[in-house]
Amino acid sequence: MEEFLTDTLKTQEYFLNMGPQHPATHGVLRLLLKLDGEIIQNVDMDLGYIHRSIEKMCERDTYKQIVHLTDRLDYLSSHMNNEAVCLLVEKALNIEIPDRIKVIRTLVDELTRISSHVLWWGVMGMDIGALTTFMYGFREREMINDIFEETCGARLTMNYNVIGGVRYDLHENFVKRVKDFIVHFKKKLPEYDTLLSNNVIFRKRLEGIGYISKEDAVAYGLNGPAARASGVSCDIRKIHPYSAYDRAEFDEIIFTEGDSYARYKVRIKEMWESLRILEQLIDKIPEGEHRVKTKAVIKLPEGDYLQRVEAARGDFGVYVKSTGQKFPYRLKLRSPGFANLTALNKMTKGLKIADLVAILSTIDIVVPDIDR
Amino acid sequence: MTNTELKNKIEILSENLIFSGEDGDFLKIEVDKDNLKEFMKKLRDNEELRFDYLFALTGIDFGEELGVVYHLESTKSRKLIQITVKTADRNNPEIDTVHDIFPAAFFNEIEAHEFFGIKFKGHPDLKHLFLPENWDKGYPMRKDYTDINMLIR
Amino acid sequence: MRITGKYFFVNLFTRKDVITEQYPNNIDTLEMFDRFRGEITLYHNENNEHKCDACTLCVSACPNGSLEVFGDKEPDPETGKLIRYLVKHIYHLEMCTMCGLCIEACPQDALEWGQDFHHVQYDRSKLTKVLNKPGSKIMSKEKKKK
Amino acid sequence: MILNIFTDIHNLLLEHMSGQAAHITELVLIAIAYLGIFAILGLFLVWLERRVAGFFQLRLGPNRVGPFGLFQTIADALKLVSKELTGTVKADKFLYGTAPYFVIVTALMAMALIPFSQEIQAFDINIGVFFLTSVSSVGVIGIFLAGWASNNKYSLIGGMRTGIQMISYELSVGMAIVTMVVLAGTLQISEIIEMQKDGWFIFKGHIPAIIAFMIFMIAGTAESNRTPFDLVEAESELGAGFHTEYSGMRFAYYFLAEFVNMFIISSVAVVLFFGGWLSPFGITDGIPFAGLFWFTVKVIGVIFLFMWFRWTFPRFRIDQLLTLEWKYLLPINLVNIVLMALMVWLGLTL
Repeated sequence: MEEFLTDTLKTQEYFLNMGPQHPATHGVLRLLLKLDGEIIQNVDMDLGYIHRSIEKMCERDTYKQIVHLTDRLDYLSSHMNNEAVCLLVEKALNIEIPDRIKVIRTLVDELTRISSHVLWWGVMGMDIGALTTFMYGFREREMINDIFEETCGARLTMNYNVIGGVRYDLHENFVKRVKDFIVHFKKKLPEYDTLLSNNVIFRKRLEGIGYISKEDAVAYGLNGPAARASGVSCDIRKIHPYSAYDRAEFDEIIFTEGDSYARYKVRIKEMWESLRILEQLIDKIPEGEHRVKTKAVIKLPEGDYLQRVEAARGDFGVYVKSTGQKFPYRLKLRSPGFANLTALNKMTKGLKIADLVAILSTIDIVVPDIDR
Repeated sequence: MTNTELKNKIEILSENLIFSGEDGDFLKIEVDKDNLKEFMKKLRDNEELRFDYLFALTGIDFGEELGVVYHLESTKSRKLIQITVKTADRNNPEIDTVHDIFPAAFFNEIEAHEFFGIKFKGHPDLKHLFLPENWDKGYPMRKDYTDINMLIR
Repeated sequence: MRITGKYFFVNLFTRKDVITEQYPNNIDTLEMFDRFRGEITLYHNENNEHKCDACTLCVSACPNGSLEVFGDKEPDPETGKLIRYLVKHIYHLEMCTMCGLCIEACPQDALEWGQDFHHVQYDRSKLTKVLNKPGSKIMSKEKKKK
Repeated sequence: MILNIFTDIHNLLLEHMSGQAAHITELVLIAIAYLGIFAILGLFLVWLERRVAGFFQLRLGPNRVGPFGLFQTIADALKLVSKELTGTVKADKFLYGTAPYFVIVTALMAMALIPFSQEIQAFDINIGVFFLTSVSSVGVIGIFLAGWASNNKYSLIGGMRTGIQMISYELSVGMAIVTMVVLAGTLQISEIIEMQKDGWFIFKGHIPAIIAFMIFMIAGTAESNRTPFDLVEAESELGAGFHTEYSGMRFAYYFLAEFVNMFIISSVAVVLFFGGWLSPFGITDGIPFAGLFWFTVKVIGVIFLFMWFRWTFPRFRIDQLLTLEWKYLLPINLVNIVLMALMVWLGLTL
């Protein structure tokens, strides 16, 4: 019977151009799918639809001016991206950073991480077909955005970090608002589980789909929650602690299943961990100044510098080659999304279009981050 | 493991290695472009070192010569090293591909190719990824590339 | 179904959990936070005086050239030295990324954030603004200190 | 009373023209009335869906145009009517143009059988339920043609998915209806409702009826292509599925037909399980228009259930969809029919 079917029923492979305008590609990502019916044979990608060449722009900008450009990479973890540049310059110039700045940075980091994950959760539900999650995710995100707006002056591209500190001191309402948020979010997170995580259809859609082994995850350079779902320990906050992460107690979430559901669970658990960090640090903000005076013109000594931070999507890195001028000679932005996207072809082979959409949203791509 | 110890372990893997930055954050190694592929393979497969995570692959225009900087991390010891490889030929720069050693390098090499014009020998698909498919105005990230639309200060 | 049902009935009867804002209708009651970065403004006091002395430090600090400052020089009535004064402070809102470097660079604290966010225009050229109001003058040094 | 209006019109027409002509005129009048109901119903349901979705999603939904935003959908419909009908050059023009009418005509035909109240039912045929299922299964051709004729790969995938899905789930809908027909012993809709005077079928047929109702709801959701079975459209995967290339009024036909189909499925559920236009315990017997009221209330209740499904559940994958139908629903259904037959035979119904 099997032979009969394969002999007589010939199927023709065809190409489907998914994107650049497509609801599931989270922006202007273009995927070229080679399909047999609904089954994916190969995924090829074409990028660059919103490439702004930030790396080239950085080569003509002073270090102070670079900071705000990194907002525009992964706009959902803009604070972490800023922080990477600031930490790099501070390390290169040996600027001593007071504890208060470190704690503020860490607090805002974790709030950013939660807001990014919450948005991801909403969009994840949308991609799978549960449209309501989007608004529920935005409810929490709105609270965080309000905190940011009050303290930093903007909601998305916050540009709060400056070299040598943060732009403004914490707003007087900050601590109270964050505490309110923690109480609120602790009530709402279990709702996320009942609504989506424990839903039979949802689990059936994700479990065992998009498997990637630990070895492959390392080889493809997967990072962030996507890699941790495969059992790779890669949390920069733990491995190379920066800012105030060394004084907070938290666990690195590691799952070993390596499928889409594990990637989903990692992010949900990470929100709990972020809450833990917030709870520990919110009462212990040291007194002091919010900004260290730096020189008007910052020149890095000649050499190579690298700074990594754990952005919401993973291992974000800035590599600077300096020749001693006030502009970097070469600045490379290592984006987590780009590395995660390279493994897409490996993950989706032999699965269906619907699975591709689910996987694409579990690796949580942000296209400006990939296109840079 | 300090950088000096690491240096001693890496030294024996290949010839013509130039080390620097022992007292810095990470060890910097400059490798001959003919030895690159072999050296990378050894770095990955060496039981003690296990530099198996390609953190970043950066194309650089050094002015006179073009080069690629690899940042490798070991998932075992969590040490980071920087490997630089240079080629003096600006018109036809060729460097061995490492995408068969680190699959992560596949798209990064395409990126370095289209922005710097570095040809990766053995790479199967050096297409235009970021730039338009009919792009023929040179390599935009090179230092000698000029664009009238670019804001110069 | 439990969760969505709960929210449905709560919202049906009380509208308690409704999180959206009725945007164009509530435009009069919307209040932005003090630090909100809406646009860059040049501070003018009640006598139509500003603090800018056209030093153009903000122009050099701007990463994308969204500020243009035109100044001129005239002799000081008392000492006779040539003193710069501001003729036109042009602000291209369409190019501004709200990075705030100009405000930090300003030695006179002449620039500050405006909270207006309603920038919608049909024509891009209308986003180019002249920041100094017509007929405005520079403040005297004593006033600046306050 | 309302019956009097109908007879009055009938007599009026007979006074002025011959019997044949009067008959045809009446048919035309009924057709126009149903077209009106169709349009109003579609627009109202679209509004209801958006409003309900709004409350589910912590929003308000349309609330600007008219009281409670009731005229929002009318404004949208006007926009759609005034829009240009665009199409692709490589589409099969004839099929591309005809496809929407398949969907809308079948929906209209099925509407004829809906008993809005004791008096208002256009076409009370003695094979009513059977006719309804057969007519509504023609609708799939329209969607399938749309997917094929658009000459778009997304549409094609959407169309193919429809074919698979509708054919599979028609079986379950049919089987669930058959279960209830076993209990009723008739196919005529008015008779089915009359039989429920002493108790709705969902109570009369207790266990098998409840099972049949659940299956009917699941399969009915699939029939009307709504989440969690909206693989046909699946906007996050296929853009808009089979109607990707449709615009203006042609798109509106699909849109309205989808909602009217939902109404039809709900009506069938109400007729088969909840006693149609009958009031609970006969509390409003004898009051004119009461039937219409109860019917509407019940149908909106079932429609609300559909909406609740839609705004809660994620979407299935195509293979899971088929597994659910062929491995679970169909066997349960078959057993259920036997169970129901046994119950009717042994007289275990309440």
